[in-house]
Amino acid sequence: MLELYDGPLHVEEIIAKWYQDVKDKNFGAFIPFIGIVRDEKGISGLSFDIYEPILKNWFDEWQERASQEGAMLLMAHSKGDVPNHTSSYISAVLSPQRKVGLRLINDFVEDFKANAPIWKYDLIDGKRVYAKERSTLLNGAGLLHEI
Amino acid sequence: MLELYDGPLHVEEIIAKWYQDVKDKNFGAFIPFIGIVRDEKGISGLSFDIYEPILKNWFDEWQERASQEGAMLLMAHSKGDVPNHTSSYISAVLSPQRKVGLRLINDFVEDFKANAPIWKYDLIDGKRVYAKERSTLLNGAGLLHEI
Amino acid sequence: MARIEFLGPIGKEPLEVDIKNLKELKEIFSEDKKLQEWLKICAVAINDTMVNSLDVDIKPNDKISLLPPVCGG
Amino acid sequence: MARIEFLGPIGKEPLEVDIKNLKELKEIFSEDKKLQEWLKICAVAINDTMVNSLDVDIKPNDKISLLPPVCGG
Repeated sequence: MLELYDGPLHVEEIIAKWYQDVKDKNFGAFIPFIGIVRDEKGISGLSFDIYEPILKNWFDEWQERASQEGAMLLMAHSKGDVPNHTSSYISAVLSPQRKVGLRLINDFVEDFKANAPIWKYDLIDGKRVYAKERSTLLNGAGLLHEI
Repeated sequence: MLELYDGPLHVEEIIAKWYQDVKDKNFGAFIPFIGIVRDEKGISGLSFDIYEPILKNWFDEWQERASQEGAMLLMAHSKGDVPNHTSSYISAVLSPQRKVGLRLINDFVEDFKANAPIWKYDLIDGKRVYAKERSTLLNGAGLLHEI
Repeated sequence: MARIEFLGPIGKEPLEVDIKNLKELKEIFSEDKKLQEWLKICAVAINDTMVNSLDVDIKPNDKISLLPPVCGG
Repeated sequence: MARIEFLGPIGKEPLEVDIKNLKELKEIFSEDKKLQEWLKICAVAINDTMVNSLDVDIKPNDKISLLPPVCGG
């Protein structure tokens, strides 16, 4: 399940809802990764753009991959502005056994960072500044650039 | 912080409390591992004995290790009976960056499984049956056994 | 006409172009010096599927998306 | 007198024994055939610190704990 919200995530509510939804499904491990915006480099927060169609395709492929190991994925992400010390991102794995779950949460979060079509901006003096240096080129980048 | 509870863990409350306690401390990643009792092999639940002095020492050593990487650990565990589809165990890592956090939650949970002085029993027909086959020998096991 | 969308921070309005393949799009773009900085780092999707080659036919009504470097979470 | 605690599933009451080291404890235990099955798989802690050697002096009031295989979580 992929959930997108405007602004910061209500972490306690989302985790409580997910836990209630899944606790009777006989998974042994529930591992959420919760990203919290750090107060650093003078920013007041972060802001996000998301291209939803490709994000959904990316997520569905991961869900299929997880289901082949009997596991399930959940994800929530913010759109727009997210102040410091609030959450913009939660990914969670449910798995029968811990080892699959611990491996999947690592691989899922790392691949999210490398491939999810989301653009991050620092909020500085009320302005959005694209976080270009912290961003990752997608596969095939430069295809339309003249040599 | 190490918390022990009689019976199942109130997952939503514990996670909400931990999140409120830490969200302003400028950690970027909060990764809880939540263990849920699976309905399998005809059990109605699990039951646990804990030897608290050594568990506390073990946890304090891990906390020290985590703090050297700027991270922090939280753990909650049940004593006594825990029914199927409720939680007996939560470990969580807080870290500035995701990579340290993802590594620590894996290593912390695996070492917990190998070394935390906790004994697990299946609850079968209202009786506690020591889960010997699923248990792990501690370092130095057999020291007092006659050769 | 295919529709070109410039995603995220590029901040450019969508374009409608009459092209038969991506090579033609590259030629059209070559005249836009300002866009070259973005093209250097952008990946390309056609109808929401990422592509790695210029040898792709473009049909009328195709959607072509330009995706700059990403950083979710 | 040192105090011996049998943890978790062993289900045996604590003992008080007058010993100077772990070797003497091993000798005392060797007469308890029923306990041998547990000793085969038990680790040992003295005053809540795990030990790996029998060459350990035991002082009066020391606490010796026997720890069977564990399985938390």
